[in-house]
Amino acid sequence: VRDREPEPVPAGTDSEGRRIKASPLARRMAQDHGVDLASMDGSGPEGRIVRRDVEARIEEGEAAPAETK
Amino acid sequence: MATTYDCVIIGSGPGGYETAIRASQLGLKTAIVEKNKLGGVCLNIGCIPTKALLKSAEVMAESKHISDFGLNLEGEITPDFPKVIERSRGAASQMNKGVQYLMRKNDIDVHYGYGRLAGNGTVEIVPSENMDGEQVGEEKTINAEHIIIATGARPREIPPLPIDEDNVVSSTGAMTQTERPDRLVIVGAGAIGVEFGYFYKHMGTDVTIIEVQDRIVPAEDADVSKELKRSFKKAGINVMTGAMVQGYEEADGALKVEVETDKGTEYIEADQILSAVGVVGNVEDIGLEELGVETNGNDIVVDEFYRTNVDGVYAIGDVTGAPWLAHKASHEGIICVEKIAGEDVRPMDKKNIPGCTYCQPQIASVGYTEEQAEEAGYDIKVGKFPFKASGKAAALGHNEGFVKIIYDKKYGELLGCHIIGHDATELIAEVVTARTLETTGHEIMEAIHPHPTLSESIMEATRAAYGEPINI
Amino acid sequence: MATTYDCVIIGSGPGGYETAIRASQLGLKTAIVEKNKLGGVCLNIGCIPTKALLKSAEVMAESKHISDFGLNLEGEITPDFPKVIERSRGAASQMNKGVQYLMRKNDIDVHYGYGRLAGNGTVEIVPSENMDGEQVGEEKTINAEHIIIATGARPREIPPLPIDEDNVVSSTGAMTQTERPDRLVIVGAGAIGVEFGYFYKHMGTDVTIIEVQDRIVPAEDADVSKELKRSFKKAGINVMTGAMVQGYEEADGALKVEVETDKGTEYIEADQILSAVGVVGNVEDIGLEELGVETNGNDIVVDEFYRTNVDGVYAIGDVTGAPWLAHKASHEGIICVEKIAGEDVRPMDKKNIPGCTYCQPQIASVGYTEEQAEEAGYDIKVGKFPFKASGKAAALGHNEGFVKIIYDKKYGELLGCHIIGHDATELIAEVVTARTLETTGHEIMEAIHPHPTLSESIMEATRAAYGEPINI
Ligand SMILES: Cc1cc2nc3c(=O)[nH]c(=O)nc-3n(C[C@H](O)[C@H](O)[C@H](O)COP(=O)(O)OP(=O)(O)OC[C@H]3O[C@@H](n4cnc5c(N)ncnc54)[C@H](O)[C@@H]3O)c2cc1C
Ligand SMILES: Cc1cc2nc3c(=O)[nH]c(=O)nc-3n(C[C@H](O)[C@H](O)[C@H](O)COP(=O)(O)OP(=O)(O)OC[C@H]3O[C@@H](n4cnc5c(N)ncnc54)[C@H](O)[C@@H]3O)c2cc1C
Repeated sequence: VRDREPEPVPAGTDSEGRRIKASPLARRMAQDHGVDLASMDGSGPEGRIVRRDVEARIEEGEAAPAETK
Repeated sequence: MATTYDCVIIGSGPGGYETAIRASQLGLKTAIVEKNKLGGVCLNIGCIPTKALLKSAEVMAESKHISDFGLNLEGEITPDFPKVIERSRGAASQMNKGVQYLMRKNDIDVHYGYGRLAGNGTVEIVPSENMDGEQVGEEKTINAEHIIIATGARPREIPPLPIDEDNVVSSTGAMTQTERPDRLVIVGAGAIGVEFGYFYKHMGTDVTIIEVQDRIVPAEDADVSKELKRSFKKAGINVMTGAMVQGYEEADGALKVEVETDKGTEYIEADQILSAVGVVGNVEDIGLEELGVETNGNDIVVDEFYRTNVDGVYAIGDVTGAPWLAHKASHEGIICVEKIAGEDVRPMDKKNIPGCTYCQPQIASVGYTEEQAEEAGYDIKVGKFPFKASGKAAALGHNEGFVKIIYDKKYGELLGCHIIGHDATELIAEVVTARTLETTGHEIMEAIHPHPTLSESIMEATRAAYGEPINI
Repeated sequence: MATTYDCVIIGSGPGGYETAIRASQLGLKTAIVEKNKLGGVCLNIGCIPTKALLKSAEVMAESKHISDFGLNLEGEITPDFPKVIERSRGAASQMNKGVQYLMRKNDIDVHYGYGRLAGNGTVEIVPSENMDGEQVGEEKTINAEHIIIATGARPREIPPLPIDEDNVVSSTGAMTQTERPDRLVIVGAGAIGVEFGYFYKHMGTDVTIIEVQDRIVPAEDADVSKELKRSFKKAGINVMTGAMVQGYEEADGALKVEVETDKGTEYIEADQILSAVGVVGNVEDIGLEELGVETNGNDIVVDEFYRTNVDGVYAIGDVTGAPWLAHKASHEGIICVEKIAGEDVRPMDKKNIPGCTYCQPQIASVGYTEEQAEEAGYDIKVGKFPFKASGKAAALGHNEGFVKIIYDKKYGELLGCHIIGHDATELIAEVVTARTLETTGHEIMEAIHPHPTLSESIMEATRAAYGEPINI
């Protein structure tokens, strides 16, 4: 019986090929909610994207209906 | 004229003194007011001296198994109780001196005496008596833009057991008295209660621990309580749960302790009772009512940056409520003062405050218990690794206990970890840091834990949670 | 007919047996070939039995200071050397039985005997003799799509000191012999050399450690070497650095060891010599040349997923070269087999492999030393926290050593950490995991380390590196 889920989400890169600094949990949540990490700033040390940043983005997304985007 | 500071801190426990150092580093002119001794409960009558006592108990416990290690003991090892106490006092006084040095080094003015808020940024100080019975301080007034209350907490007293530090001792009496009771009843099976239970047992005392809830260390995961109970039974420590102490009577030089259990009223003979039923914040007579500082029972109410409802008045540490832990106090203080200094700070995640218990086997935990995780609505996966399967534990001859670790199924978040066993209190730091870094189980499995160590068990428990156990 | 497997692993050390378990979990039909005993060097004649010996030595060492803990010892504690060895053998055999159980539990076929690659996915097995002198295995051939070589390494022999396990012993002899030499010369001051030095000293042997480089534990940060040397001197262990053993002569029942130093040739009298000058991979006579598997000296050459240049042939663990560590072997094996099974795996970051030494004070480190970080061109900030300033260390009575931590100035990356002191081997896991999670110093400072613990020292050292020291 294997329970590998959820798979780890590798660190992505931005449009200039730089590695996006984000915590494993933030990466995982972003993938799940279709949040683009390349488009956001992190509030963690050295600009690391952490869970609260992704959560804030998810909330924003839910507040603003998709068609107005 | 009254000296004016940027920041005055009332109380020099781990909350107060570390905050003072950080404040001074940040360029704030800082003073501390202390009515007793630098270092507060933690250094003088809390964390440090108890851990010194427990080390003596551990060596005693291990000495009973000395032949297991292939060593011959001709004769006997026995505790010299007053010396054990003396050593502990020595450790406390060494740390106290350390704080004195740190205050000088960091240019922090120390005002001994009892401090009281007098409004408009003023603190009134009056002389007080310290724990050695010495009169300290003098009457004066100091001013500050920012006043941080770090007055800590004191042992809670319950009506059936008035503390007289003779028949009924608090933790303070239990760690400073040089006469050892032959029979000790401990009321309360939290960290302090079980630590003293372990200590006195190995000093030769007959120990009974009475807990009103249905399990010992009730703040811990239920599996941990079960394991500790088993271990204590093996060590010959009596444990009564679901039992309420009603009071005691003194007769024929002994105490008859009345205990209510499911089965009715029982009486236990003892020579002393240790009341270890928690602590209450020191909120009285420090000017809170006069200034209108909001409290909730014995806790000062603060926001995420430790600001009270009154401008310029802050509170940190034990006086702000649970969990009553030294590292909570110091981290709160540092956040508080960094915010005051205008640094970019993040509030503390209370779920990242670990709790430790230093009897053997030790207990350490952080985050959600299994029950809490389920109540919070998480869909969880749980892994457990017993130290019986650890090579290092076998080599050390300490294979009691386990690591239990809890992950969220959806994102793989590490929700909680509960360790009981040798060195648990050192092992938990990895989990605290990993949670701070928002780990998932994968990174814990990927991290190359050195072999052979007990810390590998955290990795092994994680593998078990993910359905990929290796060494079980 | 030959049985056919998906995966056959030659060698059942921590590399081989953990890999086999993971392979089986991943649905691969798996077998292991072992010429000696399950568990390899690590469990039978390496990590585990040495740590058991060291625990006996530690208890001996602590017993000498038993009155420091307020305990009275009437009489004396003395080592019963054969019993100390027996206990260690017991720990090894317990772990070996554990692996036998794990093989059954995970449906892994164990083929005893000497294995050799015969091309086209075939492994030829012939009977062999195990360390107890028993004949094991029978002649047979098995097939597999994937063959993983995990044959490990053996002690390196140098010309002046041919190992006869009598005058000159290897680590194997030193940990299994039941007679203790009165005077022991140890050649090589790496982890194994200093561990045996500490062990034999506390068993009552007069120990001299000879190291050709200019400091002991030369793979560690230079500050660590200095601290260990000081501690060993205090313990009465003789240390000679920059010294080369030329050979020895047997005369009058004693050995005269010839050592070349700066000052010329010296002679040391001893009863036994322990050669601890490293290990070499077991690459001989397993069919590598016949198949054309590339080697570099005694290391099999592999890529980041442990594939050799020959299709279907992999190699992991000690046989692939430095660092020769159990946890490196097992992590490599798991990566190798997960890749084979088509999992999404990331290569190992070799800078994240911690190294541990289990004498007292213990040593543990991961990442760059100060020297290496500078050589790599980093602009660094370094923090150091001595255990003398730790409350837990004071309580334990173990305040030797320090935590040294190195950060990159530019990004705050945790480049390396070097711990010498009590429990160092458990403390390092936090740093390994933090590095795996790509921490900066901020998260280490933010993580609420429980008080009082030694692990706090990692946070304190970090604060020192950032110029914000609290408790120093
Ligand atoms: C027996 C025991 C063992 C413990 N073990 C641990 C442990 O292992 N780990 C752990 O984390 N925690 C432990 N604790 C709890 C820990 O001691 C407290 O959480 C910690 O000391 C709280 O720090 P603080 O700075 O908030 O207050 P305190 O340490 O209580 O310090 C408050 C200080 O303020 C002073 N003060 C109070 N009122 C005034 C006033 N009006 N004017 C001037 N000065 C004043 C007091 O004299 C005192 O020095 C233990 C506690 C006890 C009792
Ligand atoms: C004294 C000592 C102490 C050590 N302490 C530590 C420590 O504390 N921590 C640590 O991480 N490392 C330690 N090590 C190193 C550690 O033991 C090795 O790194 C580890 O065992 C390597 O694992 P492995 O699986 O690669 O090989 P090994 O453990 O060497 O296993 C190889 C196995 O392959 C078998 N084999 C070899 N050739 C064949 C063949 N042709 N056919 C069938 N079977 C074969 C061998 O019999 C053996 O069982 C120590 C080593 C020694 C000697």
